[in-house]
Amino acid sequence: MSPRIGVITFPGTLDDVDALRAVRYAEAEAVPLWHADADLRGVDAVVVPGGFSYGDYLRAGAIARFAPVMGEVVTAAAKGLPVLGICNGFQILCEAGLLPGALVRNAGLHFVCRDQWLRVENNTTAWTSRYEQGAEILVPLKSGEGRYVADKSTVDELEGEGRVVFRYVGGNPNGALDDIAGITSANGRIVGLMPHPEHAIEALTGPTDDGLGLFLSVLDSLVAA
Amino acid sequence: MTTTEQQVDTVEHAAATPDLAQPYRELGLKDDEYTRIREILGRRPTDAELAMYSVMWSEHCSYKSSKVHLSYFGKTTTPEMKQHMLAGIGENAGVVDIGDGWAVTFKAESHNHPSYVEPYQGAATGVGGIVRDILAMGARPLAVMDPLRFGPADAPDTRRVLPGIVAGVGGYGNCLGLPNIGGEVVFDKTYAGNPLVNALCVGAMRVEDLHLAHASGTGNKIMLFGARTGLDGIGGVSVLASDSFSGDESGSGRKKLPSVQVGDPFTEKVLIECCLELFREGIVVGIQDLGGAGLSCATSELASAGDGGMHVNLETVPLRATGMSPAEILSSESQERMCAVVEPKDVEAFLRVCRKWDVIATEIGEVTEGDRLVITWNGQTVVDVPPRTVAHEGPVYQRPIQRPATQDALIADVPDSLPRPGSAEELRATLLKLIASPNLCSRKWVTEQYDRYVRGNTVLAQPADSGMIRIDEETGRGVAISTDCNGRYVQLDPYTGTQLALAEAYRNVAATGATPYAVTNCLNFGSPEDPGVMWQFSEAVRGLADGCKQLGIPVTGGNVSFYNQTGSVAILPTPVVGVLGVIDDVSRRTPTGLGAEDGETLLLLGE
Amino acid sequence: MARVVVDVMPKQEILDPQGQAVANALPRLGFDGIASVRQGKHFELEVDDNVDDEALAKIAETFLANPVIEDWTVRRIES
Amino acid sequence: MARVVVDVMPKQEILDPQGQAVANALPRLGFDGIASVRQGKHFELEVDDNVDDEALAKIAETFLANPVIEDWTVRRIES
Ligand SMILES: Nc1ncnc2c1ncn2[C@@H]1O[C@H](COP(=O)(O)OP(=O)(O)O)[C@@H](O)[C@H]1O
Repeated sequence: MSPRIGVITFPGTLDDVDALRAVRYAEAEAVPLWHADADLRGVDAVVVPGGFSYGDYLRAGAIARFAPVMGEVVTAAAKGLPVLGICNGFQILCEAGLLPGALVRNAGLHFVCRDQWLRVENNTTAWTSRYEQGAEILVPLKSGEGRYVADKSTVDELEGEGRVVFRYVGGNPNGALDDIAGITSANGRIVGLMPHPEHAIEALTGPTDDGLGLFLSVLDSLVAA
Repeated sequence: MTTTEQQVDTVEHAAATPDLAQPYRELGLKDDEYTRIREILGRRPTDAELAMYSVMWSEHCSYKSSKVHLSYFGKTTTPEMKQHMLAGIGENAGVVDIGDGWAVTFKAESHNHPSYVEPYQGAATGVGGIVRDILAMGARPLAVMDPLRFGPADAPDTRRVLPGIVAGVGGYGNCLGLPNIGGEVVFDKTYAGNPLVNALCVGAMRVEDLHLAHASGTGNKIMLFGARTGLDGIGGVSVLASDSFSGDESGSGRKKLPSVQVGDPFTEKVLIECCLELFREGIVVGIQDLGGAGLSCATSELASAGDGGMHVNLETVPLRATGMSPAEILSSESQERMCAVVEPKDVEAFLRVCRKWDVIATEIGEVTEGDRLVITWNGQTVVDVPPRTVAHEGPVYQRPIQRPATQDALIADVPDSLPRPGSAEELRATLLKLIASPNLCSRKWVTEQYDRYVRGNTVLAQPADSGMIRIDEETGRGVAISTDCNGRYVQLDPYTGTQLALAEAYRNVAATGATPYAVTNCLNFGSPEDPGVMWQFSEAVRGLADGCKQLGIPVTGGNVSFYNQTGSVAILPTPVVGVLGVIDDVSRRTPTGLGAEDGETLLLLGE
Repeated sequence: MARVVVDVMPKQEILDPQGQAVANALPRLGFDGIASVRQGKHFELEVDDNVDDEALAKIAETFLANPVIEDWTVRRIES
Repeated sequence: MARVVVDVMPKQEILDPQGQAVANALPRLGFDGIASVRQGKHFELEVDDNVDDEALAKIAETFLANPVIEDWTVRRIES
């Protein structure tokens, strides 16, 4: 039986269809999860996709993190469930305290949609094992509040422990500290990133298929477990 | 002070006070139009009726100046051209059968004036409005495009207007999760003080799911759902309160209300998912969006398209402001609202779906026997009209048409006298100047603010000749769309210029590998009361229709925006033409640009 | 140097989707008794002593607020 | 009913590009003497009389502000 990967939909989530498709392309079973149900339906991993949950009106991710399903995600993550937060999903994971720091308005003050080069800085997480350490991948970035910030000690800790997973290369699109595009939890099971690997799973609709590696990686980690 | 019951202008009161002066001119009605309303009703209209007629008989809603010309589209469309057409002009949006069981609907609309007043919100609500049009057909909105026109790039007002409009288009579309797959940015001095914001949306549904909105079946319920109704965009109607009840402070105070609507894309996104679930579950007879004329439009159009009458209890409408009068509720342009017709047995299921999406839903009335639209307010009748006279039988004008006397001089002013580059150096300088000019330089500053990836079906977007999206993931079937218009060509020769716009959009679609299927338009012109503008308009319509006939594809819908002028100076005539094409497998598209592979050969086709 | 605060709020009759989202979320988070929320912007300016009230009013009206849809207040803070 | 104002500001050490953009634009618009601008959020709440200060503090800390990046103040307004 293929592993089951859940994708959460909040009101205002947009990239859930893309995340579900990416899971299918990786040949796992894609399981839709609903924000109002405190139920992960027995999935083996969870993707918190992009979008504008609750319009992102207060702060990106601020309202979504209180959803019933997030309580389950927090509990399961503590037991090692792999969780991937993409864009708004990354913001939600930070608001929920599953990842440190916060994402704030782009330094340029505009929404930015572009194809962005990233360097894979850590290929030992549950979501990046398929990449070579230091590999450069091209995936879409599209966000208005994508600038990663955290206090100095947090950043030092992240850097010291190798928990910066993705770094922007070829220009920092939003003013993120240390060019940070994505980070991971201490145990390497939770990863959050601003760019969109689920939009780079085939050359027809994305700039590359470089993003598929995240979804394939988590399958490896599930099979290995 | 709130509107108390005895202040409300009822039908009874109107019949008893035939001589009461009414501010119809302030509401934009002409003397003879007001007289006709009195004839239709056999009495003076109530405040609420006057509000309804005035907004529905406005140029924007009634097409009173353009109707006689637009009928030419119908006359020139042959049965053969209609072979793929499932719905055409007259519906919320045109629908074509693209094969594999898919129906695609697309339409463009203008939001020019609101975008000048408040660029961000004007543009944002422009996107919101066209998306609801597509949704009302039963389709899932899939992508948007935004043909834009601005004054000179270095004009102070362009600096105010352009960033706001671009941020508004992006802010709303991005938050709705609709990829932006193309558009235009054109600068010309005639658009200073009158920018053009045209928004196009395309959506798809299974052929069998096409829903045309109408209120049929006596006893069926009218459900209002989405945002609450507030004082948005009520500017003109407030004169009713102040003029007829001069003691009413809230009335005169409201006169100053700006007619600005603020969009809430989050509510609209949820409304989209809610509507699609309602369609999927088969619990609606029809859905109508609330557009420019709010409930006036939705109720009269639904009733008019159905086979019975309709009764609406206005006091059940959920409000955002206190003390709103019936006329104000009917005229409110609050965004993100829809109206549905639901069989009584399905009302519970309807409310359940709305609750799931946290969408406010209220039963506001029902389909009745007979043929009247009756609206009551706390038990008193404030509207009792034949709905067709409001929605479909408005005034029709045959405006004077006159080719401008200046046209010959304009045409005679050929570029032969302009200096030409004489040396390689000068040629180089000219080329550099050209590609750096606002009308030719990169549009990246604009397009980078738009999400083109969301939903994962965007096959071509900026930079590309046309946008292309995949509709069917199994078969790879998809559609390509391009919008084009060069207003300077149209000004020189409106007939041929419009055909050039059509030809350009047609070529752009064909160049991607798609087969052109259908045409929509957004006709932006100056004042219809100017015979020269009317000449441009009539020529443009004729040109487009004749061109479509030659190409064998029908115009399935469109939009007319008049009164685009600053003072007495009209904009360049700007009939934006959108062409939709079908490609059976998007993986076989031809991308734009040279040099994708080494050794490509460059061929020039045509003369 | 003086400190000046400018608060900019959506006009009463204008839709405030942000405030509404907050208001709707509060009961779900277990906070009851909040009848309404409106959300606006808060600016803190450090200004030279020679910047007078008129200049501040002008800055607020022409730049910090959008008078078409927003109201604003200007306050000097002693410090 | 009581009126409560919550102001939320980016922490001093966090870059505030919005405030900076305002500060940079002012001289261009002919307004001089503004040394710095910071931009945050301003909330106006209508609350039932039985909502106490503790509840308000909790709403501000856990919801209206993100303590990782923002400071906040809560004020009751007499009205
Ligand atoms: N307002 C806009 N919104 C979205 N896309 C736009 C807009 N303006 C231009 N574009 C896109 O940018 C690309 C280049 O635009 P343009 O230079 O006008 O192209 P062309 O001259 O080939 O029509 C095209 O893909 C076009 O669709």
